[in-house]
Amino acid sequence: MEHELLRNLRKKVATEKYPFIKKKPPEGLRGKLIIDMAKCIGCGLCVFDCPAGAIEMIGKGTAADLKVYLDRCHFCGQCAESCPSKCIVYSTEFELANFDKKNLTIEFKRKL
Amino acid sequence: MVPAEIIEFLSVLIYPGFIFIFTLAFFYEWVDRKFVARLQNRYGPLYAGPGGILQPFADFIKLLAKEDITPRAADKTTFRVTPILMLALALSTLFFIPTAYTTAVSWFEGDLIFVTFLVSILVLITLIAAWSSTSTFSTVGGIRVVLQMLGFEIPMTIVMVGPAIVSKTLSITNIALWQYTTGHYFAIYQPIGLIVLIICLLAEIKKAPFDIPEAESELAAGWITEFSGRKLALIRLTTDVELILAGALVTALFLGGPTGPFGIPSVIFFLIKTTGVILVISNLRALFARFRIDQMLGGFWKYLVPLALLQIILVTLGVG
Amino acid sequence: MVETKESKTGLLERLRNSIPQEWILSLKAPEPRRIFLSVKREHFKEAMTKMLKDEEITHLSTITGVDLGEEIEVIYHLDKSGTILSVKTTTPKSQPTLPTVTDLIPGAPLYEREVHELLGVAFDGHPDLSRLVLPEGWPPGLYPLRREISIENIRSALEKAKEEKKVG
Amino acid sequence: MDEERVIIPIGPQHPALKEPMNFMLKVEGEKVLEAIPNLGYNHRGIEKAATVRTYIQNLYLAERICGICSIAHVQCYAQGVEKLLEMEIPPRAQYVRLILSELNRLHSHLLWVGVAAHEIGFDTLFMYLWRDREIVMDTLELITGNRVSYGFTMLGGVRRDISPDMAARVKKEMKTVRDRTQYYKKMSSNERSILKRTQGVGILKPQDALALCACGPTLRASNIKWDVRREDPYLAYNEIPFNVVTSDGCDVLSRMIVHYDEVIEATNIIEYALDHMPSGSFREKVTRRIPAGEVVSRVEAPRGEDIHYIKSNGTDKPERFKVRAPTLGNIPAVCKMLSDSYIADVPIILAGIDPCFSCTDRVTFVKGEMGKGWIWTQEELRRYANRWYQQR
Amino acid sequence: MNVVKWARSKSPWIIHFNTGSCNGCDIEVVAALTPKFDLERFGVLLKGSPRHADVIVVTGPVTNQVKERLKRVYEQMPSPKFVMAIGTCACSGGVFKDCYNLCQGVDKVIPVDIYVPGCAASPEAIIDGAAKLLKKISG
Ligand code: SF4
Ligand code: SF4
Ligand code: SF4
Ligand code: SF4
Ligand code: SF4
Ligand code: SF4
Ligand code: SF4
Ligand code: SF4
Repeated sequence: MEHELLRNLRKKVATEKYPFIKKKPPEGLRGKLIIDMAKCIGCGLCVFDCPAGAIEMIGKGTAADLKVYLDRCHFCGQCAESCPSKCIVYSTEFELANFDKKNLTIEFKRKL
Repeated sequence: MVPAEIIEFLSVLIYPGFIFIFTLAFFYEWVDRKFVARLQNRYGPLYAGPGGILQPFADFIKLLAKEDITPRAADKTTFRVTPILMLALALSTLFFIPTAYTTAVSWFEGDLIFVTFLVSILVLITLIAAWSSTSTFSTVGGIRVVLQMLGFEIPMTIVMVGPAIVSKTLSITNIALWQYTTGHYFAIYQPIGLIVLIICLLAEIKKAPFDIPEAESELAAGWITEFSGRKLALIRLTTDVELILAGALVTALFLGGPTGPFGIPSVIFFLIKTTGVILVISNLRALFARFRIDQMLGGFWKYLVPLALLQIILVTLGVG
Repeated sequence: MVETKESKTGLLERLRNSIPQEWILSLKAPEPRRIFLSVKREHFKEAMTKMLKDEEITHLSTITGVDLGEEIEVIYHLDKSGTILSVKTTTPKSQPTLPTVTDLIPGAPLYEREVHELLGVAFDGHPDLSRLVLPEGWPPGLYPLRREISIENIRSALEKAKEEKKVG
Repeated sequence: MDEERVIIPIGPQHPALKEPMNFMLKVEGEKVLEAIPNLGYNHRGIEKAATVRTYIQNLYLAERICGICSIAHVQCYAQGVEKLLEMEIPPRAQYVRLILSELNRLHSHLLWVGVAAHEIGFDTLFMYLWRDREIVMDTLELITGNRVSYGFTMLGGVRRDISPDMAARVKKEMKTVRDRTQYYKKMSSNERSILKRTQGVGILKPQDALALCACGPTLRASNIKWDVRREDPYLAYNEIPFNVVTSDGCDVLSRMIVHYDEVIEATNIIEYALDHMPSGSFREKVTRRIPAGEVVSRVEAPRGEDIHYIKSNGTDKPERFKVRAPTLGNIPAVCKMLSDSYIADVPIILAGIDPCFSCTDRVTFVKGEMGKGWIWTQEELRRYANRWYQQR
Repeated sequence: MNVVKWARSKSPWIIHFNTGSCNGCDIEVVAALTPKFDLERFGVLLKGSPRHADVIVVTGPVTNQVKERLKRVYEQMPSPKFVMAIGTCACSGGVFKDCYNLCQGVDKVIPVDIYVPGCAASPEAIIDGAAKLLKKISG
């Protein structure tokens, strides 16, 4: 064991200097989600399947806006799976810490 | 000319008095934490000052500025007084061990015995402090402190006598000086004594693998569980001063104290030697799993006491 | 009534021979290594004792309680060399009681307490059916896994219990 | 209760237990006379909630029964639902799931040994183990995109495939993990201060282990060769050669050794599976409505047998979803180990069953008096219970 | 006064409290302390006693059973004290939204200073949250 200690003393430190040096997030990391409202057909399947009730639909059908509560979202990816028009994608943005819960709600509005 | 009283006063206050010791205490805590972190393949404190060197200082200031809660059930006076008393005791013990100069701030023939006595008192005050907070964790922790003392006190006292016998003095300062003048360093002549002393001191300052009284995984924080704010700051400072105490004691008794050749200021030698001792202590801390109190007691009586006695026998036979 | 897909251990065959027909409501093996045996409540303890002894079964995986509406079904999932033998029996919901199996299986008390707490089945002879998973101050007689209890019911009952505590 | 005895509350925010749970220890000196655990702190009511959600939503709920063996729970659930559908998932999906399960076991076991090291005050070993565990976490992140809750297992298959690039990297990492584990195993079985704290501590005799229905590594460390992967094979476990590791020490040290050996075994399984992966699709479409029926499904989670019971009534929501997670199965066993131990051994004994109370959250009490071993007979239990209530 | 602020932001001692989480966030909090991420860089020490802690790190959706304990631990901490809600569960209850035995998020029980969503909040996300909080403390 002493041998191992001394070996580690000589070795480079295993620590990554996050947040000062950031490494590239892995492909497929599910961070904050982004909805492309241009493609959304307002079918509501994402709302229906979300296990955490993190998506809310305001309005109906093709005119509906979507609201995502990041403080409820578990980043499970089911909404992207369910969406028939594949308009939900995940960014790799995971540094979402916030002092105020309100800032964790994002709205996706249709451009008129 | 500055009057002698003022020099005396300054020496108590600044160098080699309080300020010097406190700075040193923080420095050694940093050395300890940093070295252990490094052994564990990580950085340890990094952003408080260069390389995190101000970390212990930041901890101290933060604790001073925090709310200081006295639990309702606690014995208020004792609870309040004991941390101060402990720090005072640790500091005054240090005054009998040579640090910055080749002689201690205060010394007399027999201070070796006095120092062991002070160390025991320190332990007893810990028990009182633990008792006064009346929480069960503290109480069990406090009892463990005393049990632990039963383990380390005897072998520690015995090995400390070793150097005294050879150098024919009971003063720590003189023992250190004797080694320097004769060139007989006890680290070489009484290695068993050195090892036993370091192990005992490890138990005295309650560092792993003998951090049984503070065992985090079974007793929250042991006897210090209920202390917060300023009191906790003082307790932590005491712990750090004890770390110096351990380093200084080993240095004085076995490494010739703050002495060395070439007319370089003695404090440099002191720093080098104690840092060495502290690195050894940190290394041991990282090397072992915590012992159980019964294993610790059993081990000390089964191995360390005989070893200490063996050392003394060797010394009296003239081998040391 | 009896299907055979279970093979390896021949457990199904042996059960069919060793347990009297009149105790059994159904016995089937819908897939390999799964046997469902439904026994009448009156003969449940006897059947259990006999099976455990004959087959030298020691492992009880868990006990499931299911609210069937009029009755509560209790399922004991036993393991015999990799085959899960699920022994079912029912008890009327109006007064659900069953004999305990803690005397046969030392590992069973927890599972019985859980069923007791979540569905209100009393186990005769169980040493201690006190609170297990639900918080202190849970309204007595509120069994969360019963069908008629919805999540809203539970929430409002909890609110009420809290208020009563405050007043009292 | 006897006033002279000190009572130490352990948990739920106690550092020894990363999970919310509460133990009252009745102690005399340094000896534990009795431990009264209370596990209800984590009861979330998942079983009820599952009945008002669709099968798809429950997939994620099952994953979140526990974050450490998330793969095990979700596998157990998905496997059950697929049986109700009477479908076989594609062979490639089976292999991918199997690899994931084993990676899950790897990280969970390394995690546990690390925690055990921490409990005996050996933080350096804890740091090393967790450092090397990050290798496994990185591979998991590589394959699934996330570190803990993977959202990877879907009804009918898996979400993504393992590409040859990934496979090559995983294989490389497995070698490192195996080498490191072999080193730690050697070190742990030689290091005196570890032996002192683990050898002969928390004894669970084979007959007790069987009688108290223990499972997983706890059972195997009591020298009982029983593993769901072998007894009741699922996925492709019957196509892959592997050993069921046992150890006959019946103490915490054996549990440690079993964990190390299972890590080594798991790396072999992963390598073998990567080499023998069938080609083809990795996912099939599944209907939302599940045919009526009932199914008992079980898997070998890192901590032992995990068993789910699902009853469907033909709609898109289950009628009953029952979970028995491995830790619950081991609680009677840990109670047995705890009585008549030292306070200092409590954390390591508790940790010894690799507890995770988030899926367990149930309560029990232990009894045991100093100087006497105890047998869990019904008579004794009853006597104990009566006394307890009289004294209150 | 500035020295005090500086000291506070350099020495956040944490106590970890699991309020019924799935353990996912807990292991990530622990992972954040280990060599790869090493929160001690920031002066973070994990403490066993609430009396010693400055920041309480809460994971999990707060079960009814644990509610009172959480309040008590919070009260035992000497001020100034801060609360970090780690993981989506601690932020809002998330996937356990209709489980009957929960009070849906830490902020229903004690005031939360910073929310760190994620399932599980990865060690990086936790460090990010901690860094943001420390920045706020130092003013
Ligand atoms: S299309 Fe599918 S999701 Fe939509 S209502 Fe029909 S069954 Fe439900
Ligand atoms: S990722 Fe999962 S939890 Fe988040 S919005 Fe989509 S479905 Fe809901
Ligand atoms: S599932 Fe896709 S298309 Fe349908 S509402 Fe959601 S985002 Fe729009
Ligand atoms: S450690 Fe925590 S739970 Fe235990 S007594 Fe102290 S404050 Fe209470
Ligand atoms: S014990 Fe656990 S799995 Fe069972 S209902 Fe409660 S939370 Fe769900
Ligand atoms: S057994 Fe533990 S780690 Fe696994 S799902 Fe349950 S709580 Fe989580
Ligand atoms: S024992 Fe339960 S909670 Fe623990 S890892 Fe296994 S399944 Fe998860
Ligand atoms: S946020 Fe996710 S990982 Fe964290 S406790 Fe909740 S379910 Fe578990």
